[in-house]
Amino acid sequence: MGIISKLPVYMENVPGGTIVTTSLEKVLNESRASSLWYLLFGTACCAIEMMCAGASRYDFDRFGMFFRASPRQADLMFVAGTISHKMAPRVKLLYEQMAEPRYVIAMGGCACSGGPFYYDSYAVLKGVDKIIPVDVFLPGCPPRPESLMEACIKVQQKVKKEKLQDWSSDRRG
Amino acid sequence: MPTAYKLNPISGIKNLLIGLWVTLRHLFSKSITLQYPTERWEMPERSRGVVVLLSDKETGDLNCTACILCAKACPVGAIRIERHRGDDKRWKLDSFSIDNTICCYCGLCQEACNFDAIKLTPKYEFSSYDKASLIYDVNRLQDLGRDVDYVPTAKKAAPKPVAAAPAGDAATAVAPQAPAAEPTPTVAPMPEKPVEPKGEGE
Amino acid sequence: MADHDSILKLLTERFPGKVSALELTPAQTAVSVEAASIVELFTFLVESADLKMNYLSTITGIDRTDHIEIVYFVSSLEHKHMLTIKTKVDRIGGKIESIQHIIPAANWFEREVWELYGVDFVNHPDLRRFLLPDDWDQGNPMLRDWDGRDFIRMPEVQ
Amino acid sequence: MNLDSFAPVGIFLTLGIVFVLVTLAIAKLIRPHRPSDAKLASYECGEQPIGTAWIQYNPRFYIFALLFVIFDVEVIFLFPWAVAYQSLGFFALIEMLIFIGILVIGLAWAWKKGVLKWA
Amino acid sequence: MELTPLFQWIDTQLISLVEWLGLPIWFAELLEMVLAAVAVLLMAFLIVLFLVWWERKLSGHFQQRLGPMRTGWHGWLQTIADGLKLFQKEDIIPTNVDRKVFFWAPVVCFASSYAAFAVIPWGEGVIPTDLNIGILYILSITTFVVISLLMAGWSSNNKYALLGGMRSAAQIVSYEVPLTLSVLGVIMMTQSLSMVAIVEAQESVFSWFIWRQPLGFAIYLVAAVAETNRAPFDIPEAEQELVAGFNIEYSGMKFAMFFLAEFLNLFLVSAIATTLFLGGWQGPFLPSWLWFILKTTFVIFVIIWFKWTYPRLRVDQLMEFCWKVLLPLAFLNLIISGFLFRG
Amino acid sequence: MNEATPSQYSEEFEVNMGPQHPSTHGVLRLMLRMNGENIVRATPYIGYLHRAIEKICENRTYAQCIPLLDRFEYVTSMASEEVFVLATERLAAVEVPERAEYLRVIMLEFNRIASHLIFLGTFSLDLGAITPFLYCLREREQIMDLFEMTSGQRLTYNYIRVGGVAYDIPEDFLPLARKFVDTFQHRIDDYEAILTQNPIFLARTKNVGIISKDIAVNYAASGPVLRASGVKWDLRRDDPYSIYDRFKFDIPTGTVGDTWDRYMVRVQEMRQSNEIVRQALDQLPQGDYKTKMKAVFKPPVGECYARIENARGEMGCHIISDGSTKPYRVKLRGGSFCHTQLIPAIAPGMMIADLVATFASLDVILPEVDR
Repeated sequence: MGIISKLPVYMENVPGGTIVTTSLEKVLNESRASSLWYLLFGTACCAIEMMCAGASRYDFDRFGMFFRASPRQADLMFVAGTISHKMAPRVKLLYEQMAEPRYVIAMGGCACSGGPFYYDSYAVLKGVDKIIPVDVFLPGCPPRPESLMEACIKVQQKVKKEKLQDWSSDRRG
Repeated sequence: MPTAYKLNPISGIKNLLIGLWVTLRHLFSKSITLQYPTERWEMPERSRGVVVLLSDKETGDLNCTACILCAKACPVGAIRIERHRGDDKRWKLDSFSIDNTICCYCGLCQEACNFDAIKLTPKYEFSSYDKASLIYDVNRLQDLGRDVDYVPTAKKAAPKPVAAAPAGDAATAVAPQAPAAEPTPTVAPMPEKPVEPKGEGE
Repeated sequence: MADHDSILKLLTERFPGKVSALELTPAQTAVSVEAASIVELFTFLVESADLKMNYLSTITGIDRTDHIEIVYFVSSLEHKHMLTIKTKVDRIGGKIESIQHIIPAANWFEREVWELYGVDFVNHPDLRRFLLPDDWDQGNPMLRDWDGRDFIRMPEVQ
Repeated sequence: MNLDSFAPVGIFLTLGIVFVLVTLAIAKLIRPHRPSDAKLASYECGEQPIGTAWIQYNPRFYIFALLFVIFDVEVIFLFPWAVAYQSLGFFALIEMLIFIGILVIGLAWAWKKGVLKWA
Repeated sequence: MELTPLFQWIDTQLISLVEWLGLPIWFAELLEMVLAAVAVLLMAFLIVLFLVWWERKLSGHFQQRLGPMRTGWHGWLQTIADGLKLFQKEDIIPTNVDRKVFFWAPVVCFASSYAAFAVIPWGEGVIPTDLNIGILYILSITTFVVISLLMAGWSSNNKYALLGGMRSAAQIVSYEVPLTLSVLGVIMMTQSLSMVAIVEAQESVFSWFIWRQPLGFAIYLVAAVAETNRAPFDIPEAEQELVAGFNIEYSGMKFAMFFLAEFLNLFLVSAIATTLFLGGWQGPFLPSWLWFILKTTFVIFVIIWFKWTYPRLRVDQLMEFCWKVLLPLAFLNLIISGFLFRG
Repeated sequence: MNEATPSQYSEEFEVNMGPQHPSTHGVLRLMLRMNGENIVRATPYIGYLHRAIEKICENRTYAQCIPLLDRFEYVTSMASEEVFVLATERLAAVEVPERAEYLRVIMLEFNRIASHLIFLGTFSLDLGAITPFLYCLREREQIMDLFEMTSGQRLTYNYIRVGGVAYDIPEDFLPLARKFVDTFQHRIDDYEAILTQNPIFLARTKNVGIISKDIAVNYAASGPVLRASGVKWDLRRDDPYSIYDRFKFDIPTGTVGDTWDRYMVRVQEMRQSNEIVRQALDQLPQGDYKTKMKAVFKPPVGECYARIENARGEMGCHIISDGSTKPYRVKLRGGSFCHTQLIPAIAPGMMIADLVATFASLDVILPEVDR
């Protein structure tokens, strides 16, 4: 873990130190929030809406979001669509292979809780939060591109609130 | 291995240039992007987003008569209703909840409802940091429905006894249709407030 | 182009006792066949110049609680007619000859029926797990009385 | 001109390397480091990879490398010729034509032999 | 607005500083070189910051989108945010990789592209060092990029990375040949390998070598696009085939280095195109360095334009195009130039 | 699994393509055995999106099935509604009003265009041309607008119902649809200008991934894939349903069955669909948009297999009714299922880039495979 999480403790005693740390924190948070590269990964209906959100009319690029195909370079994972029991270990592995800090949006009812396939289906995982930590839940079947953008803004707001001190604590169990 | 395709260099270069011309033309045409948090579409009337419970315009009470037609019509089991018989032999609502993560926004509940009680609104911003908060209870649903405009339909009748209620078949219930207005999604810049969706809330 | 009656006539005459015409509602050209003669029947369907039925739309399993019904939908792109073929196998340990060497498209259809209904397709080259997870151990989920872990029935509305 | 003018090249190279190392070092102060087995496994579209990637690779690549060495070395020989070309006159052109001719014949031969096909 | 007086001023200041300190005079030269190198590094940074933003904006508008809008005015802070974010990203070194090679690949990649900037003539008198073999130096130093990509592809122990590395090696190595040949035509006319001399030989618009070497320019441009692994020749990192190609396992700052080097290379080949064929810094009214930047930006625009218009070639077609089309054409160009520009 | 892993000294190696891979359009996993860039064997693994829709449908009433069917083939939800509704209507002998039939055709054809636009976009994306993808989605958004104003949703419409359609079209639908139909043909010209004759595109698609007539028929390929192989087979003409016999349209076919043919067939189909919509808009009669149905819908005992021509080929639905309110068994058949099955048959010998192009040209949508 980078020693930067200890910086606020050291800087407390220095006059003006808190200003330095808070502004550093702000800059770092802002940069992370405005550059959320998402993993190119979708399973079902929501993936189509995700595509639309990236396309000309809604244009994710405005938020500084563009896709990376490799999870190593991605910051944000949209779990876009139904996750079956068969798919679940793969999703978990993909999530694990993302470089931290990483964020997850469960897009659509299926990713949140199994959605329309909650009852009477033997194959669908009932919520992706059972296998990976989820930052923002976005219901909708499928949610509109605007909803997805709203969820992204929520993630950005969450990122902006992160504290330097908390960086060392393992946020993700 | 199939043979490679033979290309004609002259037409090849010509078509490469045509391609460049098409993209160049688009470079100088106006972008069609909607800048979402600052601009929004005017949603079509029928658009099916967040489900709300409607209240009577005068009294402010819920229109819902706890007839559970909507719960029966729901294809995914997202609606949970608990009720009991009141003193006047009518059903009284104990709790009413919609699990937004299960709901598939098909609109069958709205079609099944005979009392203008449940409606899918064009609202679409409802993401949350917390999954539990996506199960909307009756108060939440009522609050969301307060500002929803609707045209009361004449179908309102005395509540039927539940036993006779048809097993939720939505195809039978011809949905009351509000007159379709504003079907063209035009860019409607929100002049006043919600430039950014509120961060807090749910 | 053969019509409804002539197809049925042709088939029942060619396979006496093994193939019988079926009356379905709504009307479809349909026959039922003994499970043992399915390969024979399909060979004839594909090779017969009058029928040329080599386009297999799908294979379905149906759990009729006392037996499994397997339904083949086969049609001819040339003559534009379609035939429904029904056959019965046992519900547990049911066996039927695979037709994938006659019509390759049957390969995956049969695999699916094998996986979801537990019908064994004899001579099928590749009966592996398919739609279900690799470590699936809960039987054949499309059987009507099937129940398993993590399977929640939709609660009846009271 | 003397070798002095090459000094900046050395400085550029050194600075380039130093710069990368310094940035990586600074990043090390800031970035989190939480390795786990799954994270450190090779990425292969969400599956566990089968076998190592250090395998013997199709030798096509080798042939292109060989061709490159032949052609690029020959082409480098053309540089001094090109610099001095205008003062050498017509004879240099003939010489060059012969030289290029040999190269082109080599290319044609490789072509005919099917070496230039990747597959 | 020429920069030469500024340099002279710095020069005199440095010399007086060194004299004041009582150090030998070569120390001033050394300091000057280091300063120049640092200045070019900063410049390179600015260039990448601009280029990434520009490419995203351009691609947006090619597609009737807007591109980055929300980080700074029209997203001008976007690249900085990206860079800062990459600083904070975890650096994953998978268990199976060859750690040393994995570590040094981005270093080699960046350092070699950056070292090529030593001979770029930014303007009249604005050149870190005017090597007498300038163009040859660039051609050779950029070849190190191949090695770095191979290093990255091989050390990752990932099949996609391996394929990407192999592809890029084969591609860059092949296109090196027509690229070099197309440069020869220019050298024949200038009789010098020095970048400054090449620019000085193209004084007026009509003496730009693009008019006398149109075929050479076309070959150079195509080969240069291939050298930089950009669409339609971007097979080493073809997203739809190899997920991310040779840098698939790289994250954080190491990935950023590849990213940086990619854009530096893009600038480099465009700058060389400007120098060799478009008259370098020559131009009326405006200061020379501005002309250089404008012309280079235009070349970059064309290359970006290609990228957002064309599909990508297949790897064997790419090689065949190089050896069967581009190389014979390059020879032809050389022979034609030989006949036309006899001394 | 009977495939041995390659030894250390072999030049062959195995690589997973998918489930998360940009060119598998979902969660297909292809296990590729490669020799350098060349594919020795490709084995598809499916089921990553198996959601048991058929099982769920057994526990839902007929009306409740329709929203679930939307998720069966979400790129052309209208078609998956139509095939289910068609089977049910045949089963229960339900009359459908004239206007409803026209509305269905308009929606189905619009949906076909939308689906082909997705195909065209992802196809060009897989070939490395990113810009046409965004142009295609731009036009698709306009269709989505039309759908949303009519049915209320962008993707999962729940619009086509037993006995008609759910709602009549809003007032503004007709002018907007006409405007779209008029402008769209010029848009197709644009896509074609970028792609059709582009030499790189030709080199990547011509004679690549050839599916011969025999293979296509034997593997039960359908729709554009079958037609590109030269079989003139279109259920709209050969097994007419709804009112397709009233419209004039061509059935574009290919000759070789290569990737370019499949692309071309779909592009021409978009033009044809556009014409069908134009005709339907012109002929649209007044009247009811749905029949009055009994309160509890119970089709008689029986079974019916209905098939329609979807954007991805034959989409079939086999419904068995036991006379109750819920279907006894619903079997869904999608074209993609068979097209995925084609891959092991045609992939050997291809290069990885060819496989990507060929797979994209099959236009496989995974939920249709996995259900």
